[in-house]
Amino acid sequence: MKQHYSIFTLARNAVSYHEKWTEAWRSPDPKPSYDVVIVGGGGHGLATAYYLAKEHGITNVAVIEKGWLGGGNTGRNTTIVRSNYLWDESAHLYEHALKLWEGLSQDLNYNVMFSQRGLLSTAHTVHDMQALRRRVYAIQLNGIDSEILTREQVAEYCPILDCSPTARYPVFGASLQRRGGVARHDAVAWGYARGADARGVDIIQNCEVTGFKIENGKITGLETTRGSIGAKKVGVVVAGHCGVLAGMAGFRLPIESHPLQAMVSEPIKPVLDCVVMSGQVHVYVSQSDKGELVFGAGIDSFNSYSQYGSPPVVENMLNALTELFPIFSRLRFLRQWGGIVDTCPDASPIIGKTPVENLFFNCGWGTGGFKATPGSGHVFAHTIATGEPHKLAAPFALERFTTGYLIDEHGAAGVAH
Amino acid sequence: MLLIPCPYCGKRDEHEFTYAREGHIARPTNGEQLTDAEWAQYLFMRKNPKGVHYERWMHAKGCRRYFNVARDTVTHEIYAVYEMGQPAPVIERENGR
Amino acid sequence: MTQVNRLPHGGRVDSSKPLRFVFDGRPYEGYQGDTLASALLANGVVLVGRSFKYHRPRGILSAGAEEPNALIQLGQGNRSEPNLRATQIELYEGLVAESQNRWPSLTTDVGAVNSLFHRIFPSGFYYKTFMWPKTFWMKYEHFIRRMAGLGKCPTEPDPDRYDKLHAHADALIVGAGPAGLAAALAAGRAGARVILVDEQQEMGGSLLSDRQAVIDGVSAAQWVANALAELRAMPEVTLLPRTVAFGYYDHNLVSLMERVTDHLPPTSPEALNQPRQRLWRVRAKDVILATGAIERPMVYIDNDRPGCMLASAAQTYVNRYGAAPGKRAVIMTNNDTAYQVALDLVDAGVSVAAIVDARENAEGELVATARARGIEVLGNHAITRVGGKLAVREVEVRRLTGDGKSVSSDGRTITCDMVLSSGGWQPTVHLFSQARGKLKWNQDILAFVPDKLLPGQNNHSVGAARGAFALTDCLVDGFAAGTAAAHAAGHTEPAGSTPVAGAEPAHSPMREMWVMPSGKPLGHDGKHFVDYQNDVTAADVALAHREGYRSVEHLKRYTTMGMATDQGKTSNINALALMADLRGVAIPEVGTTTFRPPYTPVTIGAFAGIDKGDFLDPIRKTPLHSWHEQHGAPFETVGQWHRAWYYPKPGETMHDAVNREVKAVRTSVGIVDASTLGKIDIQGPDAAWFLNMVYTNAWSKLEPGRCRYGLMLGEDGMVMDDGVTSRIAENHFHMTTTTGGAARVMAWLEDWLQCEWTDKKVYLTSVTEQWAVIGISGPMSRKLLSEVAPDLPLDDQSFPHLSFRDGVVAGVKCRIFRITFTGEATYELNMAPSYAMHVWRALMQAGEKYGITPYGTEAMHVLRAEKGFIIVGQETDGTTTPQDLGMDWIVSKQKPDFLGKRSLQRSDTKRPDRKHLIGLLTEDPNEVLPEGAQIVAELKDKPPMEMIGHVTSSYYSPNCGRSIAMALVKNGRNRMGETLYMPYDGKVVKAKVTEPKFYDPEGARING
Amino acid sequence: MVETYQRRSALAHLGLVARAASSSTAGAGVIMSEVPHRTIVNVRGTASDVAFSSAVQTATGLALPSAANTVSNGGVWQIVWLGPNEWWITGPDGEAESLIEALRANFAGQHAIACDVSESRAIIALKGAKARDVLMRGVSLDLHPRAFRVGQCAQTGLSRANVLLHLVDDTPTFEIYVLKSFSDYLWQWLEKVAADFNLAVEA
Ligand SMILES: Cc1cc2nc3c(=O)[nH]c(=O)nc-3n(C[C@H](O)[C@H](O)[C@H](O)COP(=O)(O)OP(=O)(O)OC[C@H]3O[C@@H](n4cnc5c(N)ncnc54)[C@H](O)[C@@H]3O)c2cc1C
Ligand SMILES: NC(=O)c1ccc[n+]([C@@H]2O[C@H](COP(=O)([O-])OP(=O)(O)OC[C@H]3O[C@@H](n4cnc5c(N)ncnc54)[C@H](O)[C@@H]3O)[C@@H](O)[C@H]2O)c1
Ligand SMILES: Cc1cc2nc3c(=O)[nH]c(=O)nc-3n(C[C@H](O)[C@H](O)[C@H](O)COP(=O)(O)O)c2cc1C
Ligand SMILES: [Zn+2]
Repeated sequence: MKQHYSIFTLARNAVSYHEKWTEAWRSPDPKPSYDVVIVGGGGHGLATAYYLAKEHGITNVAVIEKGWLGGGNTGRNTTIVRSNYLWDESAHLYEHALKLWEGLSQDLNYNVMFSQRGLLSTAHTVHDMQALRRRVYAIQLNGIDSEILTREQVAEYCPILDCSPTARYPVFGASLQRRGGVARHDAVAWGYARGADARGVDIIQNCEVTGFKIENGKITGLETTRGSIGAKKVGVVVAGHCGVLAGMAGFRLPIESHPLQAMVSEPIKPVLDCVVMSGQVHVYVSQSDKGELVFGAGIDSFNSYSQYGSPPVVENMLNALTELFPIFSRLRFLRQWGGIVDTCPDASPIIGKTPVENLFFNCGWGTGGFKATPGSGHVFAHTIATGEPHKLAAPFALERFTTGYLIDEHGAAGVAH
Repeated sequence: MLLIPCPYCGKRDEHEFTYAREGHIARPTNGEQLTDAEWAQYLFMRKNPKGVHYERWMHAKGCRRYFNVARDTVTHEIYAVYEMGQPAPVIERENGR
Repeated sequence: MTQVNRLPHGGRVDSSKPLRFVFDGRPYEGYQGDTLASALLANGVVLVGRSFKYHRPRGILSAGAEEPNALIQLGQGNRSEPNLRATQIELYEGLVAESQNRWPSLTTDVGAVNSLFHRIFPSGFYYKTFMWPKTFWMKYEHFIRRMAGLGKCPTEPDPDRYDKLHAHADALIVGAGPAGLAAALAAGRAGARVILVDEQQEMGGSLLSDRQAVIDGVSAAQWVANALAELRAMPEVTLLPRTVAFGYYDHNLVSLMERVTDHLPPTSPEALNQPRQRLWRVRAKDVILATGAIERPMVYIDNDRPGCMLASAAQTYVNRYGAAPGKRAVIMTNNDTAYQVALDLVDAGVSVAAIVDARENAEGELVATARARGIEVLGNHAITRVGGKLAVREVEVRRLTGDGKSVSSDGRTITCDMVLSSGGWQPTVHLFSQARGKLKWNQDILAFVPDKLLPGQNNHSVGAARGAFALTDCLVDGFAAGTAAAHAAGHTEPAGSTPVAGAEPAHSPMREMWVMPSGKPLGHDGKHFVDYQNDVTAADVALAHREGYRSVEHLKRYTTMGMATDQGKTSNINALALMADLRGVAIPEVGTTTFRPPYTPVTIGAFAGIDKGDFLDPIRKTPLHSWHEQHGAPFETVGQWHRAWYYPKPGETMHDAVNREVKAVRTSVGIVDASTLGKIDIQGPDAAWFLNMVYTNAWSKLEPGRCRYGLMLGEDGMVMDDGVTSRIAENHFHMTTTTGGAARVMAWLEDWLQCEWTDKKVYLTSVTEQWAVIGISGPMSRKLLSEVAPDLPLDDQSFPHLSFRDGVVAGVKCRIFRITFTGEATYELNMAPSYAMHVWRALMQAGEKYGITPYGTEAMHVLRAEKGFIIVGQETDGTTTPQDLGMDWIVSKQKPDFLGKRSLQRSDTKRPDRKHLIGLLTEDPNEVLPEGAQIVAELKDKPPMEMIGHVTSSYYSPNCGRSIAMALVKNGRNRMGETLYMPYDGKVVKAKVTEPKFYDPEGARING
Repeated sequence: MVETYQRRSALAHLGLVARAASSSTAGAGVIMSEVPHRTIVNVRGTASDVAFSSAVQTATGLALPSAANTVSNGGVWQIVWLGPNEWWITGPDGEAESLIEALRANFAGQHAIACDVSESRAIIALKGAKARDVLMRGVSLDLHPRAFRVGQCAQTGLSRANVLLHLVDDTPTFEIYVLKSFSDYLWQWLEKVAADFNLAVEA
């Protein structure tokens, strides 16, 4: 049984100089075979394993991670969580996730520091404002919280934002989702890992999947850098690398991998209490609990698996940042980095079956999948366990690229986030 | 920031170019005879390789010509640039990089 | 108190130039050439800050960029800046600085209670608590947030300006120590273009703190002066002191940040006349990394007490700044370099109580010299206690056991006011690693050194940066690299010979020792700090290991080690070595965390440079822009264009003005600036074939002189753009596109021609700006035109709708298109932009008697909506097919192929019940729906409700005398007459579905 | 009737003539002016096709520039290299129509075109000892005199506008061709940068 985390156990362990804590998850060697193998130890993969065990009682499960847990996009995103998406399909899926976020720390007994501090999305042209209204009205009719703020209300809500009407792109107004916010990204991976491990899931790090064993169109196992592993079902959740894994399985995806960059400032005392996103003046920013400002840039145009992007993308973003927040000009940035995002033509994810039987993919979250982590894992676990898509996942099947039923969220995803 | 050798203008900074996606995808001339799934292959499905990528760029701020580039998607090393219509060169890479 | 610790001689500061400054409200004096840190030390100030988490009192650890402790809020008001390192702040007259993260004062800091509870705040404690009650996190968080953070953000916009530029070099040399200077001399003499940068105020690197070295027969200081003088005289060499190379990106692009005026009083005229900082983006053929090495502190108990310092830093303060960091030092080391420090201190009159050497047999040339100078050397010893809270008072030392894991039970106390430590040197491989070079472990120097370059990058690490610590090696390395870089760039003038260093003492081997045992288990009593700034201790590393956070990346993120503003320059190696030890693996197996830009934090404002306000994004202006401006028009942003939105008369609201403009067009004549429309000249024998492929309708039969409306689809079948295209001649067309789509369409067309249809003979030229466009529209437009273009026959036979003619209007050659976006008789006059103002004025003058009315984009939108004409991007959103828009008529059934055709046949795109464009008439004719309002068929008393579409366009139509709207609605064409509901902003509006044509549905008005 | 006939250059609204009158070029590091009207004809064809190149030569008296990024000139015309099958022929104002006519006649039977773009560009001349310092702030090309020589041209980005740069002489004088809609922005931007280098305006 796992040690329980609480202020009491902390105090108790303090007496023994914290020498009695045990590992949050084991590091077992891979077994010869599993009922389900999840490829990819990011938030989505770990959540999938967690819900497989918790909701479906499937515990003979391994999560195979080529590096360290949470080292993919889960560990490098700007942690914005919200559910204000335009189309019904997305709104339902992301709202499902948001509801899970709201109880996640307690469910996992791991504080993921989910902070519902409010998310402001600014509009800077007449056209922007129309698009924003369309989205807010749709979200509201889906029963999800969202409001429209006028310029004056924006200025009041976030006083350090430059709302002067003479700006090059003046703020016309904004949408606000009060339940939106940020979470501590690493804790999400670790919390799920600990929870899954406690339910018997084997978490295997430093193990790269190098191939699939497919017989008669059906998956039977995988090749890894630590040997072959048998599997009745395989769920692949590798974000930017999904194209590589699809290639191993003999098919292609409508996905390209691009670098997406983010950065942090030096830590300062609190100045920004909400999350701000602007599509026109391209930037999104929040302040973490440690005090650094976290800001995100856009994707680089070219395909890359490098986690390194181009400086102009960052330069433009910093330029935009000082425009929206003139008081940030003298602050300094501390670190910049990149992630590899899996972008889909309609800016929506792909969840479900593949041409190979019992091989499932969950990918295409691109620039915005962190917020979906619990929901994605939850519906994907259902999909794998039952072999049929969860009803919230059904519209996101790979199929849609054949029929043309795309779920175009470029508007909602206007800025990477 | 990449330094891309435009086959016409010479080496220029990446910001002068527009990335124009995977290269060598011919448009089917018999679209009507293809199934929806086959058509989707052309429309959406991409190689997205880790390693050498044969891709197109357009020198947007320069000569406005499209051309092909063979580039490593991990190191960003550019192996070759070649004009539209030329076949993709085979890139030999050291130690399986 | 005046400079109690200022040494009587030595140092490079200018004692003839005293400078006054204020720290935490108290006045002090330092000298020109001081840093804030050296000046504080000279004044005997050792307590300068509080740590992040435990609020431990902290002093100055280093003398450079690696400083983790001495973080300062510099300056005041809108020029205030948080988190600057005192070790990098150059002193200037009137400088005002404050310590951070303490309240109410540095000596009595309430936050230090954290220190009392430190036992329940180990690494990662917040993941384990603050979860109950569930709703309380936001309250806990509020508290946690206040506690966190360091300095303060200014509350006013930045008054300073910044500069940025691009530069090119044959060799960019980073670091102006012996290696960098030698490289610059070699490359510069050979004739290469060289940029030499150093982040310090003075060039010379470690030589500035070196009193022993001799190069080319002169003292190090003299050699530096000579080298700089020679370099300054070379026209192709650029010297950039105060400039940090902070980022190394793909294909040898290096970013530099130059501090132009930070060393000057901020409001002095000299500072105000220049940009504050300058961002350089350098594309270098070769980059020579001569970035030196950073000393590691030793991890001993309570090694963070003010007075604990890096050995080399003390040497720098004494030798370079003439400031003693204290009166009596104990030195702790595992290598020889600290011995030279001891000798220099003693030379300067600072006493060295003992050298505590972890090595079992500390022997060799330097050890012998130290002993000979009367310095006590305690071999095989460790520091096991540091006495004093706000400043070091004494230390206890004990003998190490054979394995180095524990100490003898008895100790000895030594009185001292500083503890100087040296745990060895880590080459400054940051830029090499940022360039994605691979490191390897060198067991001799216990450090990572550069190994393999990433292909596509070209750089050379020289001197201490590659682990070559002997001065001779630095000079040889640098000179060779400089020569090679110059040669590679084709510069081969003779460069003389390599500078020669005098004899140097040989160094004895180091002892590998990552944590100093104190006799008690780690963390039980006292703290062994690894990462000073983020308060990470050796016990925290052990906890991370115990809990399974064993990858170096997990270690980093769980403990926050290396994530502070210093990015772990002094701590990372110690931490990962500790982890290696715990895991029982070799250090390289643990590896380093990823080195990322920037090397040291850089100012955000400098990235904007001057590109602020209107320079953020160009505003594209039409040739008539100034007229619109003079006539009071607000502008609508369309892409980068500013288009006149409406022309309010005094006292008019927007609504009034737009109504007036709309009515004028229907009753008389309006005039509009349509210059922003995209225009493409298409020529070649395959031009008609090409149009057949890119538009949905047929073009072969269009006669020269005629125009036709076309719809362009993406390959996915979705509407992408529209516009009117005219046939100028058999093989010559003039295409127009939407304003916003112009660039996209041009690239799209070029893409197909250049990449796919390479055998087709068609050339495209963008002529958007070759032609200014003035539209005159309304029943009087023909009459008006006939007056200004008397020679042009305008009757419907000679000049029918959907045709164009060349003619002279108001003396200006024009091409006139008879096409309409308002439903009224309309002439679009195209002319050279330089004549546009003339023609516009002529039309205004001639039209005065008809009440000619300039109208803006808003009226234009209303007018076209009255007619049910679509706007791409408003009625469409990338998911709309021609059929959805009810524009089946424009999709050719005969053409074998066109872009997008096949996609229209997919099962979802050909569904009959997709969203259709329909009209909506609200029940209350005065109710104007908001664009974007969502539509439901079955109203519920609260959400969720099923939405069946949304309002795409909505206006008050003065001509219909009511509001009108268009909408995309599921199965809309089969809902004519149905009542639908728009719930928004707390109300529900009812509207009836109609055809999306509200005015003159038969199109009778086209001929005026 | 209509007020007097008036032609306006792209930057006429900035009142440069008046400003020039009140500014002195003596000791200026940078001198900026507008080159108001110039004929620019876009020509496309196959460089290697002798029929094409001689068609251009007959009309202009000039050979197509053989090297990329160069300008050939002599007499009234200059030919500016834009790309592998694209050039601008530039010359005195008002000659576009006749030139195009001549070219079209010579092009008969070939796939080659000429298209007037004279009116689409504004031209800003930037000269003086500090001209390169100004341009470096917006151009990522290497403008060092050894790398970018007199007679060279390049299409590139200058800050946020696309331009064609032509180094006309070693004063140095750069001619900057820019779409008219961006000319107001570009002029202001250059002026702002040049303020640090002692700017003068010339008519
Ligand atoms: C800079 C940046 C900012 C972002 N900001 C936001 C934001 O604000 N809000 C938001 O909602 N989303 C954001 N995102 C997107 C979000 O981070 C991702 O969508 C999400 O984290 C994806 O999670 P994942 O678990 O699917 O992928 P990952 O966390 O990337 O996990 C995939 C894992 O698969 C592993 N893997 C790959 N190949 C193999 C193999 N062959 N064998 C074994 N394992 C393999 C990888 O090592 C990796 O650990 C951002 C992304 C980036 C890069
Ligand atoms: N163990 C030893 O004996 C030992 C260890 C270290 C150094 N040294 C001595 O130090 C000297 C090393 O010479 P060197 O030339 O290699 O290094 P150096 O330390 O003399 O010079 C390096 C310079 O690079 C600058 N720098 C570092 N990173 C920078 C960046 N990103 N941007 C701008 N500037 C940057 C520093 O400010 C410094 O001035 C030799 O004299 C050597 O003997 C000896
Ligand atoms: C939300 C967030 C906050 C971060 N805060 C810090 C920080 O305070 N200090 C720091 O050094 N890095 C910070 N990072 C960046 C990480 O150090 C690291 O760069 C990032 O996770 C990508 O990993 P990599 O650089 O190892 O490739 C942060 C990252 C994220 C996603
Ligand atoms: Zn080019």
